[in-house]
Amino acid sequence: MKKIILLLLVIMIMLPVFIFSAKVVVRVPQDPDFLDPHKAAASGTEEMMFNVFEGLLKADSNGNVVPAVAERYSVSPDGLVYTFKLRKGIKFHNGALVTVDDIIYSLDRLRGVNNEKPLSSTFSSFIKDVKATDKETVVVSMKELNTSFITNFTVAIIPKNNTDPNKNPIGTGPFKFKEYLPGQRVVIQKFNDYWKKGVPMIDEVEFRIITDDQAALLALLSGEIDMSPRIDVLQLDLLSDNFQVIKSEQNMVQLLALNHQNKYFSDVRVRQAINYAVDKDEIINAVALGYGTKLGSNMSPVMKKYYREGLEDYYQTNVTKAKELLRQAGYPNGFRTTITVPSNYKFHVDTAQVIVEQLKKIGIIAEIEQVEWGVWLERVYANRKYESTIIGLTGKLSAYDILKRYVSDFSRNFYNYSNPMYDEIIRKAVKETDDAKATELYKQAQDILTKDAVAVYIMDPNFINAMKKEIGGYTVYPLYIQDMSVIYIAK
Amino acid sequence: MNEKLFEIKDLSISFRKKEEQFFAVKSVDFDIHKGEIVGLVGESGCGKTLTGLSIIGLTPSDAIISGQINFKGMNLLSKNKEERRSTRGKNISMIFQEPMTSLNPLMKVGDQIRETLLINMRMDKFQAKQKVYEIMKSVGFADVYSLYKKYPHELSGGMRQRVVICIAIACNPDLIIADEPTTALDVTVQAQILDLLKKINQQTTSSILFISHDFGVIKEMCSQVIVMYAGHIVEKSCIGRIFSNPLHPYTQALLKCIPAPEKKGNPLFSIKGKVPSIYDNSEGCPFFNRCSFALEKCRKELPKLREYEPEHLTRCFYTEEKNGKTDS
Amino acid sequence: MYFYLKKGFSMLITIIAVTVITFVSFQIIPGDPVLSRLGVDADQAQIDALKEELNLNKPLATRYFIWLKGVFTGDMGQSFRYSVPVSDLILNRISVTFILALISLLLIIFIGVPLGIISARYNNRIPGLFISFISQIGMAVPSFWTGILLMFLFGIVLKWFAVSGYVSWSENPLLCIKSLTLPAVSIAIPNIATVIRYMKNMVLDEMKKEYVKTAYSKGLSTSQVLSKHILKNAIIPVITILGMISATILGGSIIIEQVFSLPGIGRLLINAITTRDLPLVQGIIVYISVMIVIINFIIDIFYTIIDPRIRFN
Amino acid sequence: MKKTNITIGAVILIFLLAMMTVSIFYTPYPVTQMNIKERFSPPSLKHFFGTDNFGRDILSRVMSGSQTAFFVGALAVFIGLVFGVLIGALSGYIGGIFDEITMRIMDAMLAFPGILFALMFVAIFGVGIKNTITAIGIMSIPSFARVTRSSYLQHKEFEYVKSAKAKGASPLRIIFFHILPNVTSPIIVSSTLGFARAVLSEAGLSYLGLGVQPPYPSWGRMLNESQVFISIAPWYAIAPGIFITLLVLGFNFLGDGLQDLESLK
Repeated sequence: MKKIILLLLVIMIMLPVFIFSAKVVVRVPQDPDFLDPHKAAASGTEEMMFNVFEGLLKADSNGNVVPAVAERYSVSPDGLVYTFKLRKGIKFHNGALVTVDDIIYSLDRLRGVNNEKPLSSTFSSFIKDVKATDKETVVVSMKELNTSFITNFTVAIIPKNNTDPNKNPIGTGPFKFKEYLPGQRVVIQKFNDYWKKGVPMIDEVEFRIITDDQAALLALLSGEIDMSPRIDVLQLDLLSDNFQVIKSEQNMVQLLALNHQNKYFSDVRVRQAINYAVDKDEIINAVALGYGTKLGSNMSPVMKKYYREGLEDYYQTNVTKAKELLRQAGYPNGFRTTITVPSNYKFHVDTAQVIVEQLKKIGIIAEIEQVEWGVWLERVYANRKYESTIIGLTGKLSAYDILKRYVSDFSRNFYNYSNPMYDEIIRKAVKETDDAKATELYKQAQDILTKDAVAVYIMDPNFINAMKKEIGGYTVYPLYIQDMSVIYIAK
Repeated sequence: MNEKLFEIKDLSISFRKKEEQFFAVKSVDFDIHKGEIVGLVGESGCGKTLTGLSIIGLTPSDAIISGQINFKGMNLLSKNKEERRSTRGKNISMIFQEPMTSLNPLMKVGDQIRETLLINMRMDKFQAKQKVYEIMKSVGFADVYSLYKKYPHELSGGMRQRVVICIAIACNPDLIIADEPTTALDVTVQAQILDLLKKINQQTTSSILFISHDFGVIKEMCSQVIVMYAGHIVEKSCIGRIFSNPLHPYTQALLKCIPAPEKKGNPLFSIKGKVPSIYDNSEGCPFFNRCSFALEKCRKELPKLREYEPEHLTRCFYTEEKNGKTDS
Repeated sequence: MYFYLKKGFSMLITIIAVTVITFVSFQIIPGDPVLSRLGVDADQAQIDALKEELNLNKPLATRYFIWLKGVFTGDMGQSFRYSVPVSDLILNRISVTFILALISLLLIIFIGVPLGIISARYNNRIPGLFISFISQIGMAVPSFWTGILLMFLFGIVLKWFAVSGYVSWSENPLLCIKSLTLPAVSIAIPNIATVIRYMKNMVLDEMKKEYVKTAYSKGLSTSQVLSKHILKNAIIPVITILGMISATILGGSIIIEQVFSLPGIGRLLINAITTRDLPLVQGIIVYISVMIVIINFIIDIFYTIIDPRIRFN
Repeated sequence: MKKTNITIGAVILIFLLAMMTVSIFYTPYPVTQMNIKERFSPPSLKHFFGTDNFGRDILSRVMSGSQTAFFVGALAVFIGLVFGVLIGALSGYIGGIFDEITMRIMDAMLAFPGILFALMFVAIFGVGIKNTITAIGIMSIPSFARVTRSSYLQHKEFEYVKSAKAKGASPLRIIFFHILPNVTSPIIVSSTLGFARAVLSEAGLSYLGLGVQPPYPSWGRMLNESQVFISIAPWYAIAPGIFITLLVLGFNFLGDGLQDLESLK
């Protein structure tokens, strides 16, 4: 008799393990900066929390914005008033229904009302006011026209009564927050009352924080993790066949940025000479093993609508022409310069090593200076104290957000590029309500960047995601995010 | 004389240095009888300690030992390591000169005594402990129970030597080799230790090989005396005769060195020169260059050990001539 | 007792000195903690909000004293990078480094000491020479290289051990030890070599001592003399170098955690330095120094247990 | 036994020194020359130690890596030696409060894991060969200071010092002209062992990516880079490891040999 009871007990204990709880473990390279969506800025955080928070609108895999918390929306002819209809029956993770007050609270929190500090300067400078006309409609009026502002409505809507949005984040997304162990993992669970039915198809997602690429590979090989996005391309041939690899452009622009205030790089001929000297195909083969799309300007082909074709071969590699240009610019036997590179991005460090070899051919002796990420952000990105650098700019939904970086008065124009003509085109584009005209203006902007050789636009390094064979449904976004709601585990 | 316990025959101990052999002890013979206290005397470096160590089998590993050490008829030198080890502690034990360092500083003194019993006797820990208390009382310790738990550094030199003695007599061995047991102690304690040793010898049947450089101590303790010089036995005799009629010049010189009340006031006699080192292999009598009666003969030849009186032998040409024993 | 106070006090001064130096130096070095947290797309408003939150705008001196006051009340302030109390971060990571250090310390003692004795006993004979030769190599091999080779051999080729990842003690103690064996071995090897050499020399010294003769005269065999008498006396000087070794173990574990990507204090510190997370760096320094003081304290206690002479003076 | 240590040590070091000097003028392939087609080719006659992930010849990189190892080791030991001996001599000779304070600092530095100190130093003053050398140099000061102090304490009591004092020599003269020449042997021994430690620390720092930066080749960094490809190119990880061990072994043997000699004197 006793034995039977014992047996029963054992089975009871073992049971939960057998109920198949579909769980996927995804590797992420670093910790989230904030769980509070309005304070978070790091792309690494958006990559995870895209599954937890939703804005009035939401990005889809083609880079457009689609309704989410809002069921539908309309824009006034003069583009100054946005009206959003609240989706009926949509709930927060804590079960409470989403109300218009929550929407107003979220948007006001960002633009900073009644002398509270704003959390987003774009919101505070563009939005005049936000009010609810009735229980289901919210109207947002703008101070001035900005055709690309619509993409900002993807910002998260959070409940008004949440005392600590950073400690326990609550949103309306397909997954709800479960736990965060600093330096180790972020775990999110399926939200059963998600407004879009049939989604998500898995019960739990663990974002395991593994900073070291090599450790991530080993964890993948040993089966401890199921998916490793942005795997180091050189590790691909280490994967056996029970893994699948998904490759595609990721709307990232890797470029060799030249500081236009530097005495050499202020001369367009020097910049063009460098463009002729840098052999982008060799870099793509050496560093990305061919998994990269050559670029000509600061736009990736993923942005189909805005991408200007044919610019990638504007500067066919030509050493003699490059030397000729250098001679004209007054540096017949080249000069010395440094390439400052963030040490934690091996991809950019390797690219720098290849470029150093290529520049040697035209007499330019470039020295690599590796600096920590924090130092790069401060010295190069914020204070612009550098000669040349290599960085990858993550993709954005709107062409304006991508191209506004070169406008002379833009706070983060670390190239120190100022071209009134360029500024004029961008300003007109953002005011242009006719979509076709706006697209044409953005294309002209790309032409200027290429002809003026503002920088050396190398490639859109392919986004490579290695995962176990049985994981299905993965969709690539032109954004730095992992949409886990479409993932399922095939048996 | 009761039964002969030890018979040392032609014992030689040598060391090899760069293919040459150097003798520290040269063909030594003597006997130790049951219950007897034999004195082995000579200046330091004459091989007396080495002789003692060879009996108990603790000579340094590179020493080459020849000759016989017969203990109850069995030659210890022919025994293997294991058998030799079984005699140590049970049949032969040793007391060393330096009480300060001859006890393990990290072990209670009681335990160090008990260890001998546990190794050699079939006793469990408790029985052994009681025996240790007994032994400690027998050597004159008062509060043995608290003393048992004390560590060596908590005791005085004299008390530590008493502990070493307890260790030596624990299995009441046939022979206790005492290598200058009192040299490191001050005079008052010295006397107590000597009385203790005498008491032990009388109460138990253990005989003692008493090694010392001090004739005064030897006089008090021993019944037989052997004088060694540079590895040789130069004179052997019972206690009485050696003091009344010392034959060998070296023995005479040693006796003069003993400070005595009547010699008060005049300078102490000391022998000129120093003991020859083990590495000088010159033939002839080793005492030659320090001997005031040295003859030409002494330079080349080594005199033989001859008996001049019952149980009184010496090795000296001058004595031979003086007593007309000049057979070839 | 006075002896410990003096030692503890001097360690305290050094800790404070080190933290002052770090505090000041963190001001002058390049790299801004706020930027390194928020990244490239940070909005100026968010930067200002975070600066405010981390009260970076207060003058240097006040920030240091707030921190120092915090240390004594156990609140080490919030990490710039994780906005989580520094002590929580450290406490859940310190178990890895501590267990790792403990295992390697045990390995060092239980392999180093016996081998040291054996190499002393068979000095200048085959086993002795062999052990000293191996220990000579052991000292020369960089610990992270051993780590890589062990990981390759046992992890990838033979698949006996998990290649990376750490199972916490609370989840499953056995698996935890298993996941730390290879790292612990790679840290231990150079230190085992040192212990062997020290132990050998100490045993040889003790063998010349008088009390060994007394022991032999009692009829003890060589192995009995070694284990009952010489071991305890020879181990005392070895214990003192264990104090020094524990510092190298902590140092070694910083690199080994990188090789095996273990979530220990070492990696936390490296990340903290690269992201200019000042409170976290300070916190870790204090914890490591406290750990060292504790280890030295334990060693002193060990000392008094083994050597009664010290107990009395 | 005494002589063998020195000979083994000397032989290894001479071999490595020779390799190092050769590598200054000639390496089988230019150190930075990439050749993607020959990526990860195993050791062969063409590439004695095989090639790395950029197809660069590992033997040439290891050979030029020896320059960094020797260079960093020598300078670091030099810094440690100069300051260590100075501090050790002064505190040994003067004693008193000065001695008490410096020794407290030295003990604290010794108790603190060396790598941790170097890490902090490099983080504060930036990575690169200059700072790596200074960091490791400072780390080796305590061991020199200790050795010098103990020999000064000993020699202070000797006759020749008393007679020098009698001649009215100033303390500085005594320290440097009288005592120093007599205490060189323990210092030499600790500098050989110091060199070994310096090489190991440089390799450690470079492994963490904080030591010597490209274009200077470094064995530690090669090890770090090789670890990723260990399953497809294990030889990449083996070559630099062997050379670090060899160099450290050479110095350890030399150090032990000198120590035996010195204890004989």
